[in-house]
Amino acid sequence: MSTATKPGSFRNENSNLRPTAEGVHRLLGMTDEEYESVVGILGRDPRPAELAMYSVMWSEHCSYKSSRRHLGRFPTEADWVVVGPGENAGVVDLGDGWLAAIRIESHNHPSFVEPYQGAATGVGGILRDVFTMGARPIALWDQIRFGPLDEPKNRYLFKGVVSGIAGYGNAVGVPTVGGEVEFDPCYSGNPLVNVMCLGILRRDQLVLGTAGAPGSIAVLLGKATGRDGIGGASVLASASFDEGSGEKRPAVQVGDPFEEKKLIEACLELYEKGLVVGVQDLGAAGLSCATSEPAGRAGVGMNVDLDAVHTRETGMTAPELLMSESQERMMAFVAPENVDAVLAIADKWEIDSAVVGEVKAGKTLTIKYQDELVAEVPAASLADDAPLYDRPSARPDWLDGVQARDFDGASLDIAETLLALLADPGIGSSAWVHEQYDHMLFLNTVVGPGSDGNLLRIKGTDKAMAVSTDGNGRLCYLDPRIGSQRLVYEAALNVAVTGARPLAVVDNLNFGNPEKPEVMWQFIESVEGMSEACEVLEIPVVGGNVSFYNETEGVDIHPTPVVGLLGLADPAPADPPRLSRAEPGMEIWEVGPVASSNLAGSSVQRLFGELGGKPTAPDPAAAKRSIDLAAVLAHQAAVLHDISDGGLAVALAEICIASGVGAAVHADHPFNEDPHRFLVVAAAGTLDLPEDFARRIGSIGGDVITINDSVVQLTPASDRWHNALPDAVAG
Amino acid sequence: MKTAVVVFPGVNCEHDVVHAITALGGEAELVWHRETDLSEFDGAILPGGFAHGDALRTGAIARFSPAMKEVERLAGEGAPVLGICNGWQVLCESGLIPGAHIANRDLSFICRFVEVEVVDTDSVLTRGTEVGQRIRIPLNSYEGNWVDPSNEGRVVMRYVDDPNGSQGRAAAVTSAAGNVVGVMPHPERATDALLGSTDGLVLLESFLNSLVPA
Amino acid sequence: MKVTVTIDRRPEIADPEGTTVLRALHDLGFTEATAVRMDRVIHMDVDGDDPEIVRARVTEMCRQLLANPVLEDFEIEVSR
Amino acid sequence: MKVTVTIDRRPEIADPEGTTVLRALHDLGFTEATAVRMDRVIHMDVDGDDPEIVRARVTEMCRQLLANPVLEDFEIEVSR
Ligand SMILES: Nc1ncnc2c1ncn2[C@@H]1O[C@H](COP(=O)(O)OP(=O)(O)O)[C@@H](O)[C@H]1O
Ligand SMILES: [Mg+2]
Repeated sequence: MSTATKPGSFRNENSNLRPTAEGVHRLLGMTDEEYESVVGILGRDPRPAELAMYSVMWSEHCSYKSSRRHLGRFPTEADWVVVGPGENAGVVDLGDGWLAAIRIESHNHPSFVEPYQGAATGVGGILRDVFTMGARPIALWDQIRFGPLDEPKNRYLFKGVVSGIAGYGNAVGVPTVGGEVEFDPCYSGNPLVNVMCLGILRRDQLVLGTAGAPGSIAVLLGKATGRDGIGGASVLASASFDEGSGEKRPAVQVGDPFEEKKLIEACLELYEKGLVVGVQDLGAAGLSCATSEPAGRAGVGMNVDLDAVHTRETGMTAPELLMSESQERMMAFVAPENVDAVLAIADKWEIDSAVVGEVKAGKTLTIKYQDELVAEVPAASLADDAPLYDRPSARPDWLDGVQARDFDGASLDIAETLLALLADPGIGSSAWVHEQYDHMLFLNTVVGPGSDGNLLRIKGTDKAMAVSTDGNGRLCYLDPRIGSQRLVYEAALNVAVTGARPLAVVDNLNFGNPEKPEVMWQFIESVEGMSEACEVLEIPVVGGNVSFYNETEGVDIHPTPVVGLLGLADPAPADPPRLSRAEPGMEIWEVGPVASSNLAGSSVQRLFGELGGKPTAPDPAAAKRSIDLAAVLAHQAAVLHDISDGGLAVALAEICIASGVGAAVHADHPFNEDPHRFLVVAAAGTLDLPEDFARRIGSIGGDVITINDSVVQLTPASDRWHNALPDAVAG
Repeated sequence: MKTAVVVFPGVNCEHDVVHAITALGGEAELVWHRETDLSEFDGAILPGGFAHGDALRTGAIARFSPAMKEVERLAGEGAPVLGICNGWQVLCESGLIPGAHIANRDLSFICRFVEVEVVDTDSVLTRGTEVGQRIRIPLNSYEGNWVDPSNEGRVVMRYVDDPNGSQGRAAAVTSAAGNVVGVMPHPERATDALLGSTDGLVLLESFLNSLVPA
Repeated sequence: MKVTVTIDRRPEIADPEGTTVLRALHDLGFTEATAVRMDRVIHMDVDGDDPEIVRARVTEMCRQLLANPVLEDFEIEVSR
Repeated sequence: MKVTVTIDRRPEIADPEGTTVLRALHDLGFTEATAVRMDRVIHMDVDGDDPEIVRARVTEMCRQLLANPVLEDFEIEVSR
C-alpha cells in the first residue's frame, strides 16, 4: 500500500483517549462492528498483532470501504488494457512490445504535517507502485493545491511541498515533467498533494503482486524497518504491555531517494533476469499488506518470521513491525532456487535484504516473532473481508442557491481583466515550480512543463506518449458531475493538441468527510460524470486512488477529483506544435463550439472572489469532434492551445508571451471557459477547417495584444505572467 | 576507441550519456563503480546524478570507489576525462580539478536552458569550439556553485548570465593539462533539435576526437 | 553576542544521510564507527547585552524558522 | 564512545544557506541577528576505550572523508 490520507490513524494521532484493553480497536480507528467481524472471522478475540493488521488493512485508505462499491461504476475494459484497477498500477499496451504502467496517489495529510517529507515520501510511494509492475519509472507529475499565498502558512506549505518533490524526484532520477498548481481558500487547512508516475516496460517484464506457488520465498528488500508512520500500533503496544503510556506520536516518515534509486535498479535487474514470481511494494499497512495481499491474490498461505526483518530501531513490537510504514521497501517472491541470485543482486546494488517468509499451501498467514505465534489469520480475509459501506448520500441543500447566483461578465474591462488574470499565481508561469524539477532526464521530454499536455518520445520508435493531468475543485463544487466530465474532456483535448489519441485514465478522488451525505453525493456524482465522459471517449479507467476526510474544523474542501490521462501519438508529430512557434502573419483560429457568456466557476469569478452559477455542460459530440480534429492539426499547425483557465484571452496571451509577438483577434466572450475549444495558429492559407466548427478570429503580429478594441502591451503582460508566482511566493 | 561511463550508486544520467555518445558514432560502455580495471578504455566520463545521494558533500564518497583509481590513472596518462555535473563534483573531491562545489547562490535547484560562452579552447571539451562561441545547454543542479580559493582551476566556459554564483561564472573548468574537464550543464541534453538544442554536440565531439588508442 | 544553536533530529526520526556516511566509513575500514547522525549547528551574531533576552529571542527564531518542530530538537548557547 | 565532530565552513568561503537564513530572519523582524553561518555536526558512536586513540582515528576519518580541506575545518570532541 502506498501511504496517502489515512483517516483512522490520522484521528488517532489527535486522540487523547487513554488506551483501555477493550477500547483498543477504537484507538486504532476501528468501529465496534468492525471489531466484531474480526472476531467472527477468527472465531476468537484477535491477538494484538492481528488487531493491528486488520485495523490498517481495513482503514479507509487501504480498504476503500466507503468508495469501493461506487468505483465499480468506472469503465475499465478495452482491448489495450493489460492490467486494470486492482493491482499497484494500471498497464496498457502501446504496441511494438511496449507497455505503459501508470498510477496516481495522494499524500495530503502527511504533507500538511511535514510538507517536505510528506511530499517526498508521496513521490517515493507512487514510484514503487509503478516499478512493482516491472516497469522503469520514466516520468512524474504533481498536482498540488494550497490556500492563497498571502498567508505565510500557505507559503511555507507550498515551498516545502515543491522542494520535497524536487528533493526526492531529482535525486531518485525520475524527471517531473508536468503537473498543476491551484490556489483556493478551501485548501488552506488541507493542502492537496497528488503525484502521478508513468513507467514503461517490455511485455515480457510484466510482474504482478502475487506470492506465487507454495514453496516460494518472501525476500524483503531495501530500507531497514523503523517506527515510521505508526499511530495506532504504539498505542496498542503500550495498551497491552505497559498500561497507559500510549502517547507516542507516530514518527514522521523521512524519504530516502538514494535508497529508492538503488531499489529501482536492483528490482529492474531482478525482472530482467526473470528472478521473481511476484513483487509487492510496502507503504501504508507495510508488512501487513505485503504479506496478506500477495498471498490472498495467489490463494495461498504464508509463514512469516518477524525476527528476520532488518530493523532500524531496537525493541520494536510485532504490531509495530507489521504496521510500520517505513519507506523504500519491497517484498519479492522468489522460487527457492533463485534466492541466492536475488540476494547477490541486492548486495551488488548495496541494498539490504532478508528472507522473511515462505509461501505455504492452504490459506493461512502465520506470523511468528521471538518464538511466539503473534498472528494466524486467513490471508485473504484482510483484503477480501474488509467492510464495505453504503454511506448515505444527499444532494447538498445549499447547491440550488449557489447554482442560482449569476455573475455578469459583460461589463468587464478586457484589458484590465486580462492583466489581472495574468498576474494570478494560478495562471501565471509555473517556471518557479518546474525549474526546480529535473524535467529533462532520459532525453524523452519533447513537450515539457508549461504546455497543455506533455509529449514523451519512446526512443527507437516513432511513437510518443502524451499525458495531461487536470483537476478543478471550483467547477466540481458547482456541479461535481459536469465538473468531472469536463476534466476528462479537457485532459483528452490536452493530449490531442500534442498529436495523441486518448488511451486510458487514472484518477485521484480528493474529497471531504464521507460520513457526510453531501460529500458522499459529490463523490458519487463525480464518479458518474467521469465514467460517462470515459464512455463517450471509449477510454478505460485503469487505476486511481481515493482520499477522503480532507476537511478542517468540519469544513470540507471542494470536491477535487484529479484526472491523469495517457494518450499515444503514433506517429508523433515530426515538429510538434509549441506555444513559442507563432510568427507574424500567421492566422489564428478558434476551433470548437461557440463560447457562451457563462462564467460559472471561471478564473474571472475567482478574481472577484465569487463562485456561483451552473457550469456549461459538455457536449459529447463536440468533445469528440475537437479532440479528433486537434490530433490531426497537431501534425500541421505551428501552435495548438486549449482554451481553459482565463478563457480565450489568457490562451492567446500565453501564445504571444511564449512567441514574443503580438496578435489581434475578435472574441465575443474572451473570458468564458466553455469546454472543447482550442486555438490554432498556422501560416496563412495552410489549413482547411470546417466552417461549422472553426472560426478565423485574427492574426499574429505587432507588439500588442488586441482583443476587440482593447489593447494590452506585450511587455507588461509578459512581466505580470512571469512574476505572478515568484512574487506571490516572496510574500 | 572506447569511453567508460562510470556508474556510482545514485548516478542517473549514465544512459543519456551513452545514448548521446553512441548517436555521435562513439563507443561508450557503463562501468560499475566497483570495477578495478579500466585498461580496455581510452577515456572516461563521470555522468550526472546524485552519487551516494550526495551524502556529506556532493562527490565526497564516490571519489573512493575503486573505479576512481583507474580514472585517476587515465587522467595521469593524459587520457580525456570528463565530469558532467555531479561528475565534476567527484573530480573536485578527488583533486583532479581544483576547487569544490557549494549550494547555488539562491538555494534552489535549477533545471533550465542557460547560455554559456567558450573562453578557452585548450581542453578536451572545447577543442572543437571557438573562443566567444555561445552554447545553449541545460543546467540541472543544486550545487553548481564552484569555488576555488587556490585560483588554479582554468575556466573554459562561462555562463553568460550568473545563474548560481559560480566563481568567475565558471560553467566548465579544466586541469592544467586540459585533458580533465568538469562541466556543470549537460552536453548530452543538448544533442537533439526535438529536445530544444544541438549545441552540446560540438562538445561531445571534441571529447571523442581527443581519444587516442591506449 | 555569539550564539550557537545546535539542531538535532529526533532520535526516532530516520537519518538516511547518516546511514550512508556510516556505510562509507566501513568501506574505508573505519569499522569501529558504529553509529552516525548528521545534524546541524548554526553560529550567529546577535545584537543585545542581556543574555537572557537574546536567548529568548533566539528561541523564538528557532520556533519560527530555524528548527523544524516536527523533526528536530534545538539547543541554544549564548556567550559574549 | 560518543564523538562529536563539528565541521565549520572556512570564513572565506561563501555560505549561501547562512545568507538566506539571515535574510529570512530579518524579514521576520529578527533584525538583531547580524551574522549567520550554517555548519554541520556529526554525532558518532565509536568503539574503543582509549579516548586518544579514538580521537586519532576520527581525525583520520575527517582528513579522508568527513571534511573537505578546500572548504572546511573540523573539531573533534570525545566523551564516554
Ligand atoms: N479512484 C479510483 N479509480 C480507479 N481505481 C482505483 C481508485 N482508487 C483505488 N483504485 C484501485 O484500487 C487498487 C488498490 O488501491 P490501493 O490499495 O491504494 O493500492 P496501493 O496499495 O498500491 O496504494 C489500485 O489498483 C487502484 O488503482
Ligand atoms: Mg502499491
